[in-house]
Parts: sequence; C-alpha cells; structure tokens
Amino acid sequence: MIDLIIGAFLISGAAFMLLAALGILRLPDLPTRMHSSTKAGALGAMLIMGGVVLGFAQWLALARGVAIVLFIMMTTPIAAHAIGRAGYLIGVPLWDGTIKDELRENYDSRTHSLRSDAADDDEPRV
Amino acid sequence: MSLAVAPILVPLFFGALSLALWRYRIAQRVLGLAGTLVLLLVSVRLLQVVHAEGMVVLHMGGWAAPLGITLAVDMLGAIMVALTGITGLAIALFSMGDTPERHEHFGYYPLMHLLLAGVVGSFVTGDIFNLYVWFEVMLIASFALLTLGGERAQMEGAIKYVTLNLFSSAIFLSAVGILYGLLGTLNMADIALKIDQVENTALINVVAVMFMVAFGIKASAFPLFFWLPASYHTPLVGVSALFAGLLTKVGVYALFRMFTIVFDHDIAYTHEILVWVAGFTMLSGVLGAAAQYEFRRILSFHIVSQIGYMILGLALFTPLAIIGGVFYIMHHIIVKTTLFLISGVTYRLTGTHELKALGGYYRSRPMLSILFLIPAFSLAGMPPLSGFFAKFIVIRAGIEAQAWGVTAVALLVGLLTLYSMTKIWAEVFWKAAPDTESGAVTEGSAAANTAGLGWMYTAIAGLAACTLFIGLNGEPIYALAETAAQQLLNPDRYIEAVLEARP
Amino acid sequence: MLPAVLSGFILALFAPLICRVAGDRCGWVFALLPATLFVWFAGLLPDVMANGAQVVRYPWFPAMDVNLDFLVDGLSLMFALLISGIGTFILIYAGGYLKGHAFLGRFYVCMLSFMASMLGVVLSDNLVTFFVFWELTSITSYLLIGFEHEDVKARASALQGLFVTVAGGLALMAGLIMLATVAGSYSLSGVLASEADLIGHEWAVPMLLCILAGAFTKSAQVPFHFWLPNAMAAPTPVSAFLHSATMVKAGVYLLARLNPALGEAQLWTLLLSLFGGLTMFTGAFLAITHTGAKKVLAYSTIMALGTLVMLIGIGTHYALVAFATFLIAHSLYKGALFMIAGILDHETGTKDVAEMGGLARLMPVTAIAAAVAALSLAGLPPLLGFVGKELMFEAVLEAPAWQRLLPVLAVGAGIGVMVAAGIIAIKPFFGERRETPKHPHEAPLSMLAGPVVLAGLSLLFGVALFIPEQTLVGPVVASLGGVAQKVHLSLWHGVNLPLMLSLGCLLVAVVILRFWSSLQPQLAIVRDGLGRFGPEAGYFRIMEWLTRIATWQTRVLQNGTMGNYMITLALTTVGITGFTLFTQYGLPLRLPVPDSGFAAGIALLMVMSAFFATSTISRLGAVAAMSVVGFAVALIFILFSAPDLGITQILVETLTVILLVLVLFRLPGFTRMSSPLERGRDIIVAVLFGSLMTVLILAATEVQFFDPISAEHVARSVSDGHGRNIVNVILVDFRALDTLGEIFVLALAATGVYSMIRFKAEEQSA
Amino acid sequence: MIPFFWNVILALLWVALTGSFSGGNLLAGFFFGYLALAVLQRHVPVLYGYSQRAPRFLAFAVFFLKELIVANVRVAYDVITPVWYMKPGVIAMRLEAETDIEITLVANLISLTPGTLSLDVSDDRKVLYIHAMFMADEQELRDSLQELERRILRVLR
Amino acid sequence: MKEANTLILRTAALFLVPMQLLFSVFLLLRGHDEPGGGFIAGLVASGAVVLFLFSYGVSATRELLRVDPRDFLGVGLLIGLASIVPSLVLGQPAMTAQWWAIPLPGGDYYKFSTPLIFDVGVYLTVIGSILTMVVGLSESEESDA
Amino acid sequence: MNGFVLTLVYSMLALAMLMAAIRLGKGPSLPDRVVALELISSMVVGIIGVHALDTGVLSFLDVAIVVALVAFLAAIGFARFIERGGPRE
Amino acid sequence: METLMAYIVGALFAAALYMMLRRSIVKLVIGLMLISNAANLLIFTVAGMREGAPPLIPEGAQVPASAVADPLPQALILTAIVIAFGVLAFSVVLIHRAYEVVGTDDLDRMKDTDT
Ligand code: NA
Ligand code: NA
Repeated sequence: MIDLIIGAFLISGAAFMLLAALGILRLPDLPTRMHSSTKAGALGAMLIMGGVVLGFAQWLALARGVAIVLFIMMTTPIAAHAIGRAGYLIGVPLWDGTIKDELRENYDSRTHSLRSDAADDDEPRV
Repeated sequence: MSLAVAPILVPLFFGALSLALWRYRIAQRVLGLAGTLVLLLVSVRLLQVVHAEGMVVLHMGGWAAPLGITLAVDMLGAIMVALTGITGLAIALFSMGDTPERHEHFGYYPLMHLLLAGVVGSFVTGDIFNLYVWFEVMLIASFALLTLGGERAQMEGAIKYVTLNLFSSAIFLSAVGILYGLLGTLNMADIALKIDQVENTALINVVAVMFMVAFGIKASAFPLFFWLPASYHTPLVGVSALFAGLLTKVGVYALFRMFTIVFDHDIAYTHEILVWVAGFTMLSGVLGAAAQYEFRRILSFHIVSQIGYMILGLALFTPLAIIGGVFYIMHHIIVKTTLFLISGVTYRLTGTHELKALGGYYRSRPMLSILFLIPAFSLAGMPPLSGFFAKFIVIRAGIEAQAWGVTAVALLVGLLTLYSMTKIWAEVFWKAAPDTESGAVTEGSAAANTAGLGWMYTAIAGLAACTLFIGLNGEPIYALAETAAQQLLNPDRYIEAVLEARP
Repeated sequence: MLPAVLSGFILALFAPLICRVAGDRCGWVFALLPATLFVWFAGLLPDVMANGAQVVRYPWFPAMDVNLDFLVDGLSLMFALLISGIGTFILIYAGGYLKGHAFLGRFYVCMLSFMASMLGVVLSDNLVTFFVFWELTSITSYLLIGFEHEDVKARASALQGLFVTVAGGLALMAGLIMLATVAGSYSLSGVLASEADLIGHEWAVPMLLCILAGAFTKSAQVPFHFWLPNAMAAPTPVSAFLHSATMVKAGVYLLARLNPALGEAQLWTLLLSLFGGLTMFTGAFLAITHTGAKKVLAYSTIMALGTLVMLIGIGTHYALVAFATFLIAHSLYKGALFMIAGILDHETGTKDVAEMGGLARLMPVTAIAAAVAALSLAGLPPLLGFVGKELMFEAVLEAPAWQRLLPVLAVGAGIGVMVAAGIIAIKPFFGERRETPKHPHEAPLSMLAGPVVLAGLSLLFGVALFIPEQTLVGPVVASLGGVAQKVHLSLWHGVNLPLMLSLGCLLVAVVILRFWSSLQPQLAIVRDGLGRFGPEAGYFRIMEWLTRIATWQTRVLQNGTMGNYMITLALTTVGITGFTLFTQYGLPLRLPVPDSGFAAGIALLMVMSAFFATSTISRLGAVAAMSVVGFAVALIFILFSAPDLGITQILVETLTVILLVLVLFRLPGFTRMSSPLERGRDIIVAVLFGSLMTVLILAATEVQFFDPISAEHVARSVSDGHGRNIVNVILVDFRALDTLGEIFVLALAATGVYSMIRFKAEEQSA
Repeated sequence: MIPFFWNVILALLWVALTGSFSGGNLLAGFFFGYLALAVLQRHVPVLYGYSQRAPRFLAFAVFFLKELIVANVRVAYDVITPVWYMKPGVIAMRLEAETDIEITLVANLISLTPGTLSLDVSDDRKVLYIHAMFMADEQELRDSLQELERRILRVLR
Repeated sequence: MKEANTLILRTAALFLVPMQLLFSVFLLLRGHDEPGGGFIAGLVASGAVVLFLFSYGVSATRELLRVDPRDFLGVGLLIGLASIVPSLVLGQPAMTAQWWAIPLPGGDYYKFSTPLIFDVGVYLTVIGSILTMVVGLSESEESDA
Repeated sequence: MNGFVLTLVYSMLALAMLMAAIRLGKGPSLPDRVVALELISSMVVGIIGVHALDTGVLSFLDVAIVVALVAFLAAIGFARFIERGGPRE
Repeated sequence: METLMAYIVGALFAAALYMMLRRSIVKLVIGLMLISNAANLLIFTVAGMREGAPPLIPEGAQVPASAVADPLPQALILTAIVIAFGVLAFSVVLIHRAYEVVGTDDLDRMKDTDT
C-alpha cells in the first residue's frame, strides 16, 4: 500500500516534469512557456519529494524534504519573475494570440521606469 | 621534524600575510624582503640537512606513505629549493627598486611569494597529484604576475601562455588519473615500486609519454615551447626574470624526477625520445633567438635552447650526464635571472628593450657592462664561468655515451648562443647610444629614472657573484650535482626512504 | 707557477685604479709584471734543460678532472718567455700609443687578462684548463679587437674573430674530450705518456679533425685565415701582441704540443703539411696585394703561421729545428714591425704605406729598427729570420708528404715575404719625402723601446746563434719529440739548394718590389676577384643564412597563430602517445554497452549539450548549454556515488555562469572567423585527440595492476580521521596539503582577476 | 520582536537540518541564526507584530495547494491537447498589499500558481503587472487574484 | 545606470540570503561526516552574497560585508595556515590533526579540531576569492556604465 | 521500491530533460534558454530525490537541497545580464 | 559504464579542443570549461565507477557496511574542480581584458608578441 502511494507520488511528479518539458517545447512564446516550466516543474519536484520522504519514512528525510520544497517554493518564483520580467522588457516577442498588454505602454525602456498606469498620467503619449 | 615543509610554508605564510595586509605598501615591501630572506635561510638549512642525511622525508599529517602526502626531499629537490631561495631573494631585492607602486598595490609581492611557494612545493613533494596542485599554484600565480599591469602585449602573451599551459595541465591531470587507475597509488615512491613489479609495461610507457608531453610543455621543450617566447618578454622585468629563472625549470625538474626515480623501466624507449627532443629544443630555441632584435625576446628564446641541454643530460642517462643536467639547471637558473634583470636596468634607463634603440652602456656604465658580460658569456658556455663547466660536463657525457649527433648540435648551439649574446653586447653596450629621435629616452633625461637602481644592482651583482663562484669554485657544486645524480640513478634508496621511514 | 699565471688577472682587476694613479706612466708600471715574469721564467730554463719537463699541480675541480696543473718544459717555457718578454715592451708601448685615451684603464684590463690567459694556454697541463685559457684568449681578444667599439667595423671584426675562433674552439673541446677519453687522462703529460693507441683508435679521425679545426681557426690557417687581417681594427699594440706574437700562436702551440702524441698519424702529416703550405703561400701572396702597413704585416703573419704548421706537419728533425727557430725569429721581428707600423700611423696620421716616403731622415732610429726587423722578415743574413728560412727550405725539400707541392709553395712564399719586407721597411722610410696628415718626428721612448730591443735581438740572435740554440731551440725540439743534442744552428751551411732558392727568391722579389706600385692595382683586382669566392665570403654567407634560417624557422614555428600552436601541441600528444599505445599495447576498442540506461541518457545529454555549445552561434546559448553539461556531469557524479562532487560541480557551475554573465556582457558574440577548410582541419585534429583519449581510457579500464591504496583511507577514516565522510577526511586530513594548495590557487585567481579589472581603471582615475 | 522571531525560525531550521534535537544544538542554531541576522539586521524592514497567525496560515496552505494542483492541471490540459485554448495577456492589478514583504509574497504566490506570472511592480508599488495564460474571462481572473491576495494579507496582518 | 532590480527580488533576497548563509554554516560544520565541507559551504555562502549583490548593488554589499572581500582572502588563508601551528608546536609532523572535545550545555561534547579550523580557513578563502572577483567585476561594470 | 516504477520514473525524467534541452538549444531568445535551464535544475532536484530513494542513501538529498537553494542564481544572473542590455540572442 | 564513458569523455575532449582551436577568444572559455570537465570525468572513469555506494560511513560505524566507491579519486577531482574554477575565472577575465585592450576577439590578430 505504502509503495503504491510512493509510486503514485513519484510517477505523478515525473509526469508533471514531463508536462513541464512538453510545455516549454510546445508553447508558443516565452511567458506561456514559463507558465508551464516554473509551476509544473516546481510541482513535479515537490511531488517527487513527497514520494521520497514517504519512501524513507525517517524524520531526517522529512526535514530535508520540507527544506527542499520550501526552497523550491521560494526560489522558483523569484527566478521566474526575474527572467519573465527581463524577457518581457527587452521585447521578446509575444504570441500572436496574446489578447491584451497593459504593461508595455507604462514602461519607458530608456529610463527603465515603470508607471502604475499611463492613463492616469498628464503627460502626453509619445 | 617538519623542515621539509618549511620552504613551502614560509612563502605561503608571507604570501597570505601580505594578501591580508594589502592596504599597506610598506608592509608589502618589508614582507617581500623578509619572506624571501627567510625562504633562502630555510632552504639553505634544508640543503645542509639533506647533504648530511641523504634525504629528508616528511609524511604530512603523520600519515605514512602512501596513505597521505609525503614530502621527499632528495639532493636534487634540495638543490632546486635552494636555487629558488636565491632567485627569490634576488627578485625581491630587484623589485624593491623596480616595481612601480601600482603593481605593489595590486598584489605583486603576494603573487611573488605564492609563485615561489608553488615552485618549492613542486620540488619537495613526493606525491604526483600534489605535484599537480603545486604546478597549478605556480601557474596561476604566474598568470596573475604575467598580466599585472594590463598592457596590451601582456594580454596577448598571456592568452597564449594560459591556454597552452592549461592544455598541459589537462594532459597532466589525465595522466595522473590513468596512473591511479592502473596502479592505485599517487606516491611517487610507491608508483616506482609498483612499476617495477609490472610485467607488461606497455601502458606504463603510454602514461610516461603523457607525462613527458605535459612536462615538456611546462619545460618549453620542442615542439611545445610556443607559449614561452610569446609571453616571457611582456611583463615587468622582475617577473620575467623570476619566470625565466624558475618556471621552465620546474618542468625540467619534473622530467628529471619522473624519468629517473619513477619511469626507469624502459630507458631505451623513453629516453631515446628525450634525446631527440633535447636536440631539436636546443636548435630551435637558439635559431629563434637569432631572429630576434629585442633584449628580452632573445633571452626568452635562449631559455628554450638551454632547456635542451638540461633534457640532454637526462636523456643520455649516464651518471655524468645526469650530473651535467643538474649542474646545468643550477647554472642556468642564476644566469638567466641575472640577464633578465640586466635588461631591466637598461629598460629603466632607456625605456625600451629594442636593441636598435639601446646603446652606449659600455661607455656610460662599465659596471653594468661587466655585470652583463659575466652571465652572458656564461650562458654561451665560455670559460671559466659556470656555463662552461655545465656545458663541458654535458658534452663530455655526450661524447662518452657516443651520442655524436646530439653532441654536435649541443656544440653548434653553444656557438649560436654566443652569437646572440655578442649581438646584445655589441648593440646595447658597445654601440654608441642612438639619437633621442629614435624614440628612446636618453639616460638622465628623467632624474627619477635612476631611483632604486641601487637595489637592482645589488640583486644583479649578487647573482653574478654566484655565477662567478660556480665557475671558479665549482667543486662543491659539482659534488652536490653528483650526489643528486647518484640518488636519481638509485631509485631504491628513494623508495626505501619514503616507504620505510615511518614517523 | 699558479701566481705566475694568475697574477695578470689580479693585476687586471686593479688596472683602472693604477691608470688613474700612475697617469701617463702607467704602461711602465704594468710592464713590471711581465718583466718580472720573464726573469722568473728565464730562471727556470736551466732546470728544465737539465731535468726535462716538470708538472706543477694545483687541484681545482678534481671531481671533474679539471685542475690547475702546469707543464713546464722547453716548449712552454719558450712561449712563456716570448709572451712575457714581448708583453713587457707592448705594455710600455701601449702607454705611449694610447696616451690620454679615456678608456686606457679598460684597455689594460683586457690586455693584462689576455696576457695571463695566453700564459695559461702555454703552461697548462690539464686539457680542460688549457681549453679554459684558450677560450679566455678568444674572449679577451674579442674585447681588444672591439676596443674602438663605437666603430661598426671594429665591432664586426671583433665578432668575426670571436665567431671563427670559438667555432673552432668548440670543435677543439670535443676533440680534447675525445683525446682525453681515449688516452684515459685529462692531463697533457698524461696524454703524452699514454700507452693507449691514440692513432689507431676508432675515434682517431674525428678526434684529429676536431683538434685541427680548433688549432687551424685559432692560428688563422686557410680557409679560416680571413678573420686575422680584419682583427687589425684593434689598436696597434693589440695587433702587435695578440696577432703576431701570441694569440695566433696558440694554435701552433697546441699542434706542437700534441705532435709527439699524434705526429705519427698519417692524416696529421698530410693535413698539417698541406694546409700549412697553402696558408704560407696565401699569406705571402695576399701580403703584397695590400698597401696598409698593418694589413701587409697581418698577411705576413698568416704566412708565418702557415709555415709553422707546415713544419710541424713535416715533423722531421730539420722541420722541428726550423719550427723553433722560425718561431722565435718571427715573434721578434713581427713584434717590432707592428710597433713600428703603429709608430708610423701614430706619427703620420695615415695607415697607407703608399702615402709615406722619406721618413728615414725624420725618424732615423725607427728606420734602423725597421730595416733590421724587415731583413729578418725577409730572411736575409745575418739575422735570425734567415736561419729560420733556410731551415724551412731544408725541411720542405725532405718533406714526407706533398713533396712536389711544398717546395713550390715555399719559394712563392719566400718571394712574397721579401716583397712584403720591402714594402714595410723601404717604402715609408726611403725615396721621396711625402706629405702626410701629421708632421712626423721620432716617437717617444715608450714606443721606441720595443721595436729597438726586439729588432736588436733579431740581430743579436742571428749573429750569436748559440744563445737561441742552447737556451730555446734545443729544449723546444726536445719537447716536440726531437733530439735536443742534434740541434746545431749556423748562418752558413755552404752553397746548398736552400741557399740557391733564397737567392732566387731575392732576385724575383727585388724585381717585383721595383714595379710594386704599378702592379698593385692589378694585384688588388686579382685579390678581390678571388675574394669573392673566398672563405670570407663564405663566412658572410653563413651569417646571412643563419639569419635567414632563423627568420624562416620563427615564421614557421613561432608565427603567432594560436591555432597552430594548439594543433602542434595536440598532434604531438596524439602522435607520441598514440604511437606508444598502438605499437606497444594495441588498439583496445570495445563497444559501449551501458549497464544503466538512465546514466547513459544523462551521458548522451552531456555530449549533446557539449556539441551544441561548440556549434551554436549564440554565446549565451553556449553558456546555458555548458550549464546543462555541468548538471549532467554532476548527475553522473551523483549516480556513481560521489555526492560531494555533485554538490561541488553544481555550485561551481552556477558561480561560473554568474562570472561569465558578468564578463560576457562586454564581449562580442561568437563569430565564424575560420574558413570551412580550417574548420575541417580543426575537426580532424579534435577528433584525433578525442579518439586518443577514448582509447587511453579503454586501455586503462582494461587493466588494473594493483588495488587502490584508498582501502586504507576507508578503513581509517572514522578511527583515525574522526570523520564519516571519507572524501572530506581525505581533503582536510589525509591530503590536506592538496587542499591547502587549492585554496591558494583560488586566492591567486581572485588576486589576478582583481588586478586585471582594477589596475587600468584606477590608473585612469588616478 | 521581529528579529527574535526570525531567530527562532532559523534556529529551528537549523535543528531540522542537523537532525539533532538536543538542547545544545538548538542553542547552536540560535547562535548561528543570530549571526546570520546580525549580518543582515540593518536591511530588514520593520515588520508588524506577529501573533496567532498559525491557524490562518494552515488554512491558507490548504487553499493554495488546491489552487496549485487545479491550475496545474488546467495548464497541463492545454499543453497536451493539440489546440491552444489559452488566451494570454498582461494585466495590471491594483495592489492592496503595501509593505515589501506583502507585495513580494503576493507576487511570488501568484507566480507559483499556474496560469499567472508576476512580471513587475510599478515604481510607485501600486500596481502588479501579471501575465496570465487564461484571460477568456478577465473579471473572473481578477477576482481570483484578489481573493488570493486577500488571503495572503490575512495571514500576514 | 539605475539598479535594474525590483522590489520582489530585493525582498525575497532578504529571506533567502540568511537561509543560504545558515545553510552554508551547516554544510561547513558537518562536512566531516556528511557531504559538505569548507569548500562547498564557501560556495553556498558566496552564492548568498552574490544574490544580495544582484539585488542591492555593490555599495550595499560592501556595507553588508563591512570589510573588503580581499580581507576575507588573507584572513582565510591565514586561518588555514594557523591550523598547522598546533602540530608544529607539538613537534609532530606538520598538519597532524589535533582533536579536542568541547563540552556543550546539555552534556554534549562538540568535537573541535584542527581539520575544522582548516575547513573554516577554506570556507573564508572561498568566500573571499569569489567575492573579490564578483564584487570587482560588478564595480567595474558600474564604473563603465 | 518497485523496480518498474523507478525505471518508469527515470525514463520519464530522462525524456523530460531531453525535451527541455531541446528548448534550450532552440531558443530562440536567451530567456527561453534560461527558462529551459531552470526547468532542468528542477528536474535535477527530482532525479536526485529518486536516486536517493533508489539507493537508500539519505545524504543524496543534501545535494538536492543545494540545487534547490542555489541553482536559481544562474537565472538571476542571466536576467541581470539581459536587463543590462546584453545582446538579444 | 566505463566503456561508454570512455567514448563520452573522448567526445568531450574533442569538443574542448575544437573550441580551443577557434580564432574567437570568447570560444576559448567554452573550450576551457569542457576540457576540465573532460579531465575530471576521465579520472572518475578510469578509477572505476560504482553505483549507489557513496564513500560515507553510517553514524556509529567504524567502516562502511559494504564496499563503497573509491573516495580518493573523488577527493582528487574535487580539488581539480576547484582549481579549474579558479583558472577559468581568471581566464574569463583575461579574455575580457584582452578584448578590451587589443580591441579584437580574433586570436589571429593577436600576434604582436610573437615573431
Ligand atoms: Na623504477
Ligand atoms: Na501563475
């Protein structure tokens, strides 16, 4: 029974990894690929860790598993944010199917300033 | 008794301390002098002890060989360490007068100490991987010294120096790995012992040849020397001199160490290769110099050429030949350093290394001229200087071994060396100083130029005195070389000393 | 004996000081040393005559068979006497000649060292010590020839002399080592007394050739004669001493010295006679084609040297007697004549004899001395030169080899030398008085003393032949292997063939001298025409080729192209290692069968990423791919039981990326620079290298000769190392020294990086 | 108070990592945690008081895990199906979070949820720009994002 | 040039940096028994400071470190060398390890040793080296801009 | 642990890594590659976990901790590079 | 596995050398990274590879329960990795400085110090 649960954890984790990989291979632009990779990758790693902790069934394993999951949860979004932001700001092209972009107009690439809402500004648009 | 490690720890300590005190220029200078002086004292003491006891073995951490790293200082090692001490002190003295403040600020002295540490470490270690580590310490210290100053030529030279030397390191490391895979040990004595028990030595030969390539690059042997002439003339003169005196000799030392104590199982194969290498190294180096018209470039190419003599001593593998090789190393370290330092004085006074733009020093600076003549003629093997006796022993060994071809080359190369030395003499010293329009700075035009010359002269004069001493009183030097050769040709004693003597 | 040889060197050390103190009279001061030595050497003569050769030993480097041993016999003493005796006057003379010269001190340093070296050459018993002094004469003469060093020609001549003599010297060194090896002794006396079959040994021919190469170059034998006249660029006292009386005689001395040991060899006789004879003739011919007094004298020296070598080669009793006599005669008159030539150019301001005339009235003493010396040079009675020449003719006529050639050469040389004597002694002093740049008058005493005494001795010895016969010639002949008791010198031997030959020579010479001025241009044309194919042209060609080959080699090898360097290194590695492996071990090819599919996948991913990194044009892509390589390597480490390595690898990889990113920012992107052909070449080299490493690993994993020592590490890690992570225990305890070195590597790298980044920046801001 | 909280956390983390629950080890963890904080203390902004947040935190954790899995499945479905159902876009979201920590946590948790990705915060920290994958119903998206923010703030405040 | 970092990164760094530093000390201290050791720990600690550097810039990092990275270097090396001193003082072969049991409150003992001192030296040297390089590069980047 | 499950998990992870590596190779933009690299580092965490379980060596998890804690720095570095105006490859 | 690794390591060496032969100095970086990885893996391979037996000793034990992987090559490689890192860091900055000072990234145009 416990083996079954462990197996399920491991396989589902690996499956999410695989999905993440498939996602970044298939998805059409940078942000969408990031949706796939960061989240599915993190979830996959967490699930696998769940399996591992169960498999070891030791407090030490739990402590390490928790640490790993915690660290992944802390670092993954930071990295995603940094890359996504950088990629977006230097103008990596978005997918044709993108329906809305409220950021572009508020960003001044010369001064790297980002306003809260361009529409609120009195300055004329260039 | 931890004397064997003292010559490593001294420069390491002084290097670390001057790194820690990087803010204080005076401390750097004081430590620079003090450190090299202490190193010299320690190394002389080590030489004394080795002379008295035959060998000094230290199992680091108390881990008996082959478990830990064993330092094994035989006569060759002790000689090399002592020479390092001499060279180090000379360079430190010279640097007091020549190294610009900015260079001092950016770690000149720590780099110098640590370079010396790497060199000494290579000489005293009895562990093949530890040798790799010290090689790297030395190498990266040399990288840093080579680029210190950031001039264009330095960068260009350094790229080649770094790349080719890293290739050598990779080969070295791979060879160590394969050797460990085959024999399961890293201690040189243990390796030697085990090689003697191997019946089919084909793979041992392969590893030996890999080491030959790796050390051949470090020693700047033909056809692996390109990095040296490309870079040695680019850094500060003190650095050039330090490199010229010591760095290639570490490669030569490694060849001597490995191809006597360790790889003596198939002389007919390995050392025959070395004979050819020696011949071509001598010839290609000296011809390279003949095409040069820049003080340090000429000297650089001559390093290559002289390396050939040393390798020849090893390659012939007779007792006399090994003596000759060791003697040659001793002579060359001192003489080459002196010559480079002299180029520093002329550079200081004229601001150029181009022979064309130099001149007039025999008229204006007779003392310097004499100080040049001594090592220059010594390098060319003219009697009664150290180089003559070095060459004489090697040639005699060559003739007695009936190695006619390579001996003839050695003789011819001596002549061509003289050609280069007289070229420098005629252009830099005899020739009248060229007009200032030629781009050079005339002496005395900048009064500050002569600041520190006293330090520089002290270093040069000290080294020249060593050359004279070896030439005029070579007997004790010869005796040292003889002891070294005896030990190298009797690996059993080395093996016994390392593997039996437990702390 | 040791003080006698070394005193010159020691005095040389103080020469500049003495010059400063003694001023213009320093020449006289210095002369005290050779004068004293002369007297001392002379005092040794009776003992040597009575008891034969003596050896005085001082150990120097006994382990190397190098000792300061001295051999005192007739030959060495005669040379020592000539050197110290003539040296005395030369030193005095130089004081006058170079009066007020700024570098007089340095001059005396070299001169005294030279004299001492020369004494060392002729007195050494040890072959190596002999060679040491031999080379010292080359060095000191180099410095002396180049004394006027700001003159290009002086520098070139000095180099030429040095190059030729040292080239020969190196051959000589080989020859002497061979000689010593064969004879089993490094001492001359040992060689001479050796029981070994020197002549029949298989090394005999190369040994002889090497020794002769040394002697011939030093003694300016054809075809190495050209450097000697050029050496006249030196100040006259130097020429007088070095190239007439002493240095060039070193080669002759060596041949004479070895004659007892090697004289029996057929090759010895053949070569010495032939080259000596040719040199004798060539020297005489070239002498009369020149108009400069020093040039004429220089060529006549070559003639004399040839004569001496030839006489050794002939080796008969007459020849040996002739050798000794001719040697003494030549030293005396040549020393005198050179000094006179120096007086002439000193007083007239020109070196060209053709521009002088009628000087006898202005400088009668000089003229008389010149006349006497020249008569001796010409070989006319009653001077010692005459005796020497007659004996020479005698020897030539009974020569064991080249019997037809040598007499012809001898007669030709006799004529030439007489003409030369006329040119020197008659042209300047007699005939019409000609205007010269300076107004000449008699030279000061310091300059006159030498010529007068030496010329006087030429006359005295000629008249009172018993003096040289008993004191010098006899002992010399004994040293040469002849019988001293048979030596008998006399002016008059009756009307014999040599005398007739001399008369014939004289007649022809007078005729030539009569028309010399008008013949001179034609002679010069012949000389220059021959010169174009002569050995000196060969010397220049060799020097040119040296530069050319050197430049070519540098262009090929050290061409600055990194790619070529790397290819050479790689191919050398592949070639030498591969050759060893294939010839000695074989080709250990196995197909890869992975036992772990997952690990194999990771490994493949690693290679794919590596290949991608090498082929992409996106440098950041390459960096990212390298990260994947790093992860893959880390995974291999982890999968195969190396967690520490895995962690380290990942950390290092991450920090490497950070460094790269910080730096690559300011570097250009990847560009394709090489042609497809070059890329193809590089791929081949790379594949060869990779293949080599593969087969090396395959071979190394087939065999394991011994179990690794690390079993003990494992066993003692907890008990003795107090740690359960064996790798870490190795790193910080078993092999802590490695780690110590390693952290210094890091610190050094950081220091280097810091200085590279900040050095220029702070320089600019400063 | 705040530094002390962090100190305890760090000490516990230490104990968890070393796996040794002895008092000495806790003290060591406290000590090293103190060192780490001492290094950083000048840069830690003032935090609000901390009390009774554990239950809310647990509730939030459950909520978030559910969101994480659901959203992941949604993205996964789109990835494995050949046709794209997604309608991606970038929206500006007015932030209620004020402090650095609040904003950061909100942004990161939004990023961690599949289908939304925080790109940047405006310079005046009033707006969070979010790339969203499924914007077919923008209002629903905004609502769910605001719900997430609200729950986070409830844990923090 | 304006720091391109964002509020999110900066705030996250405040959480992550202490964790990384703490973890590095953990790796350092238990390296003798489990994977870790001075070098690995030093790399982790360097990573932490690099994160801080990337978030807050050079001058803030210098403030954080309080001393110049080059000081870490020298001190680290000297500590590494100092670990040799006990063996020399005791007249044993250089680098012979010395072990001392330090009593901890609660009855435990901590095994303190020269290898540990050595590892601390390694740790500091690694930090000093990497920071010297990275801080130097960042500084020159800033001065270029 | 069940051998089949482990083989399956290993295979899935290997395949996933391969696909991520392909994206890394294809780009087209640098951020795309970095995202792929980030994913690979997550996978490495997973792989190490599975391997730890497979071999029963708990210590391997420490490697995973390090990866989880530090690997993202590379991405931060790349991001910084991109924002500082590195070439848009 | 050793057999496969032989080919893998060979390929890495080949790739490394190829990059070291490029004229663009930037590519040298990749070559240096690859060659050190290759050399490390060579040692790892030649010393023998063992799966799942790290050289760690369980708490309380004096020796490992079963045979473990050879720890010595691991220690060597660890040292080698560190050294390679230092060298690489230096080389990267050197290349950067060389590019700045010389003004080109073409090695064939950095010939001034030879000939
Ligand atoms: Na042996
Ligand atoms: Na999301």
